[in-house]
Amino acid sequence: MPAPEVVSALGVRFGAEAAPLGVTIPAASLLPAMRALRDTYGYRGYVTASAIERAAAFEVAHVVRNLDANDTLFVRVTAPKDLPEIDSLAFVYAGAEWHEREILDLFGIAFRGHPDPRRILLPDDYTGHPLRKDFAMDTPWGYRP
Amino acid sequence: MNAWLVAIGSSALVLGVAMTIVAYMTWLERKVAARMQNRIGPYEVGAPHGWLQPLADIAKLLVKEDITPRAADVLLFNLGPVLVVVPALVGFAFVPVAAGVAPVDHPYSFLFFTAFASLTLLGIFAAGWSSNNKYALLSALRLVAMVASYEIPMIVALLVPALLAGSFRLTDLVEAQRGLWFAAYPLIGQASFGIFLLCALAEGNKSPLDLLEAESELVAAYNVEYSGIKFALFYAGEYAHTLAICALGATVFLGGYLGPALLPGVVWLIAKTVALFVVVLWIRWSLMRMRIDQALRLNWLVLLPASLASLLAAAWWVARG
Amino acid sequence: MGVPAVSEIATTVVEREFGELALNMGPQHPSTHGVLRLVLHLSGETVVRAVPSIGYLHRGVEKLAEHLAYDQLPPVFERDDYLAPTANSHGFVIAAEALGKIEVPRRARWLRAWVAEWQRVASHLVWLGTLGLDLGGALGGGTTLYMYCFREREKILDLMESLTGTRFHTNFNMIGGARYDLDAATAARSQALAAEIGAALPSLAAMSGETPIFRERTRGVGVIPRELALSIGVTGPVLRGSGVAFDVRRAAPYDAYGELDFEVPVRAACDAEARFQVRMDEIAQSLALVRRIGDGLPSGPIFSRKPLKNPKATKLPAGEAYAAVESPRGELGFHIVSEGGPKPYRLKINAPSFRNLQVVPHVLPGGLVADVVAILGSLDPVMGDVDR
Amino acid sequence: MSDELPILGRPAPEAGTALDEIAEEVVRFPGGGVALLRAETLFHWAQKSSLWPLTFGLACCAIEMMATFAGRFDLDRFGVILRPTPRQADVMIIAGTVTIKMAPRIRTLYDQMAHPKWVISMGSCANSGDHYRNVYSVVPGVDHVIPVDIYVAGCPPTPEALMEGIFALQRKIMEGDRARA
Repeated sequence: MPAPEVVSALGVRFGAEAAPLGVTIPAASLLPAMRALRDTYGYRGYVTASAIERAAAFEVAHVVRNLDANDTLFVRVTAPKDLPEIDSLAFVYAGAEWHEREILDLFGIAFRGHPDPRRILLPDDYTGHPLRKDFAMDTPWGYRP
Repeated sequence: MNAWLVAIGSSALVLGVAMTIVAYMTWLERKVAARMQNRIGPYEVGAPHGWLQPLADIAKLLVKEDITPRAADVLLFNLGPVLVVVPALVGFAFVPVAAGVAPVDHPYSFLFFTAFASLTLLGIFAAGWSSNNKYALLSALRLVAMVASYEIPMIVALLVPALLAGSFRLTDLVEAQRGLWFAAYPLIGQASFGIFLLCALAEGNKSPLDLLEAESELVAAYNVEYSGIKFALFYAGEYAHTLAICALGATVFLGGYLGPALLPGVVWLIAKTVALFVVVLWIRWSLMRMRIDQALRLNWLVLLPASLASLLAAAWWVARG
Repeated sequence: MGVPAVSEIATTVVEREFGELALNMGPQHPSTHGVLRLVLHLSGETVVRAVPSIGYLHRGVEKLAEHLAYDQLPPVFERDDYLAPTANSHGFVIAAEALGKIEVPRRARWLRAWVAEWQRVASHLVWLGTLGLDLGGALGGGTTLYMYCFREREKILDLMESLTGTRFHTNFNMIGGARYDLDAATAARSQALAAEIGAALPSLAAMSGETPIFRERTRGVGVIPRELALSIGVTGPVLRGSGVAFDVRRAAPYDAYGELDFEVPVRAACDAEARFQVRMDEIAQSLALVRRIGDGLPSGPIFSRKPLKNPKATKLPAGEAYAAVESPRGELGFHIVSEGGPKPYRLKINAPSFRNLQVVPHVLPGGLVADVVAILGSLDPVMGDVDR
Repeated sequence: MSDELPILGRPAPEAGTALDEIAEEVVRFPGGGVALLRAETLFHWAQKSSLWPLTFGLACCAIEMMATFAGRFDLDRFGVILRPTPRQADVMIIAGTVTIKMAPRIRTLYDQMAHPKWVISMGSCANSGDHYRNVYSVVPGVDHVIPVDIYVAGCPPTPEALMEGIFALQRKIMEGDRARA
């Protein structure tokens, strides 16, 4: 799906390697890469952000789309498990705000520079991040209102 | 002594008839709405067509728990429903039922009627403000802005028949229509009757202009905090208010008790009132609601000038003789 | 109305500072399309700030998905977007088939498109009915529109019930094909029903779109400029109402949509009325599509794998796949990460309503309280889809 | 689910209706008992035939509830009209999944309703949490939050099932065990 020439251009400018459905970008150059994607390569549509807990680290995949060329690109960033923190894209794509809040809520990955880093789906004073692999399925729902 | 007896007797009669009509107006509204929406409406309660439905609603509301919110202004909160129902019912006392016969026959009965009709808005405002609920507060503020400003074109539109009949006594007004109903007058009659109908919609807060109790925005507006018998009073008060205005419209525009002799005058009056009420229901159940600024623009830019123009035309018509 | 949560206490403090009124359009409200809570900061009737708060229907479907086998998942996903249930299972099924490279017979692909289009009509009818309730109120003209919309929808649900036994959670899609086959009698009824609802459409439009009050309430209200729509990533009729002609059935044709011809209605006005017109045109398009599918339905098997004995039998190879479907609310995508077991390792649902609702804080300020209701109605969010 | 978790749904404080206060005086008069019985039956009949539910839809069951109130199944025939505020509602139909973020709101709305009040739990999500019962954010059954009178099975229950639930509630009111809570 991802356009080959964009993948190679990103590889040259930001040291991105190819990855399933898109590219993996080092965390440091995430913001400039995304701005470049939006302004120069025409990926102006934001689709979604999905986090995956790999064995070694957390991986957040921002999905952006170039509507004219009808091309969807998965831009992946990894963050270490002990200090999970990534730059926030809320000021690059307005759509990223709620998706990042949901990842913070369910995974516990913090986003530097996010305008409103509150929980979005679970009650505000809920402890724990359910979608982590160490969060047992039968954790009692014993949250008292 | 017997003057007192007559007064109490006639007022009891009028009150009884008015309340039963009001109760069955709730049934009629649900039936007309159901027919317009291609469904059946009240049916099982009181077998053939749910004719016991109003009795069931009132009896249930009687035994409901009566809640007064802690933070509410208790006096105004409990006074609200009374302030809505009493003026609405008092209005019925001035409506003439036969030639020269009216429960209260007063040279200015027309002015009394319109004065009492606008008193109900005071009650709704008291209820909205005192129940200390943001939704009720918003609806009370909307009330002052919208419904109070719809009073003016209504009263100007009502002045046209008074001008044509040359008196403020409702019985004279009806007598003057013996030849030709005021609504049937060429241009002036239709214009003022139309304006009156629109303002009646706003006053009884029916659909295109029911910003007062806009469920989808303000939950049930001023009667958010009311339950049990107080809500029953509001429910009845709203219908009584609309019915009173329809009665006024029937008396002033459609020749109250005038009609071919085969039926007594009172039956004609009730028939015309209910017919006008069904027209209001028809409009209510088919149109969407207007936004508050559109409603106010309609009132100040369209209705008021139109009603003043019809008044001037009526004055010219009377002057020309 | 609710117990003051942490964020709510914050709003009451804000209220005193700016002298606004913080109105809590709480989770239980006649016109918030389910359990969405909207804290509106009003000065007078105009909205100064809108803070939506969601999560009141968060059922943790993505966590649940990691503990269920692949063939147990379609019925669970159908409860997400409950106005067009088969769209969810459809999306998941084509993503799983892309990941496992499972071939689907042509007749099954056409049947999936047939159910998807019928549920699009049913979903848009519910949208039109609730839009009527919002703009007209429960005791007014809106209810009449709501009744007529639901009368048409009941006919569609009867058709689905006669074919699959349930009214709208039909469990029609399975990995590898469809569960029910369309017999001749139901196909004929479907063609007749498409014509019948097509005939009823003008009266619905006359009751809503053409009345001056409705036009007054929706024209120029809730304008989402093209740039904001792209940056936030709104999708479906909301995006097509802002002049962007993006439709997953056209951009990434799946199942039978490659072989079917249909137009994608687009409006450039970006306001609530444009979105209204896009959805009304879509109903007409879907009815025409259903008729075309009914005529050209190829024959053949409807399931490409052995009959399912044990749900844990389906094992998908390790890898990742993303596939999307055009649900009535927009692009509904499934991103499946699998490590070769019978259960997905991670599954992300890209819900359209979640993205459409993100526009609310940007678009509401400046309008009146009555506009809030019109804008929410034009976005048509389904809370099961938002909270997952 | 471990059992030591205190049950949320403590029944509402026992507050009688207006009928109770009158009942003590009426019975003292000769023939008062019979009159009271007749009055009680009348008021039960009234409560039965004018059940006003609170508009309270959560998930898919809410769409089926709306279909039940629409033209074809038309609950208006039985005197059932929707009331938006808890103060004027008699019955609360819980239609959909109860989540932990929604539970305190349901509890508050239930407390705000005027006595006598009833609860119909519609759909298996409200009855027992259905296939979401092991999920971290779902309350397995609304009877953990508020006392329930009638359970309607189904996912979602067809409009006929919901109507049968309402008839069951009407029979329960008419049976005469004075309106609960």
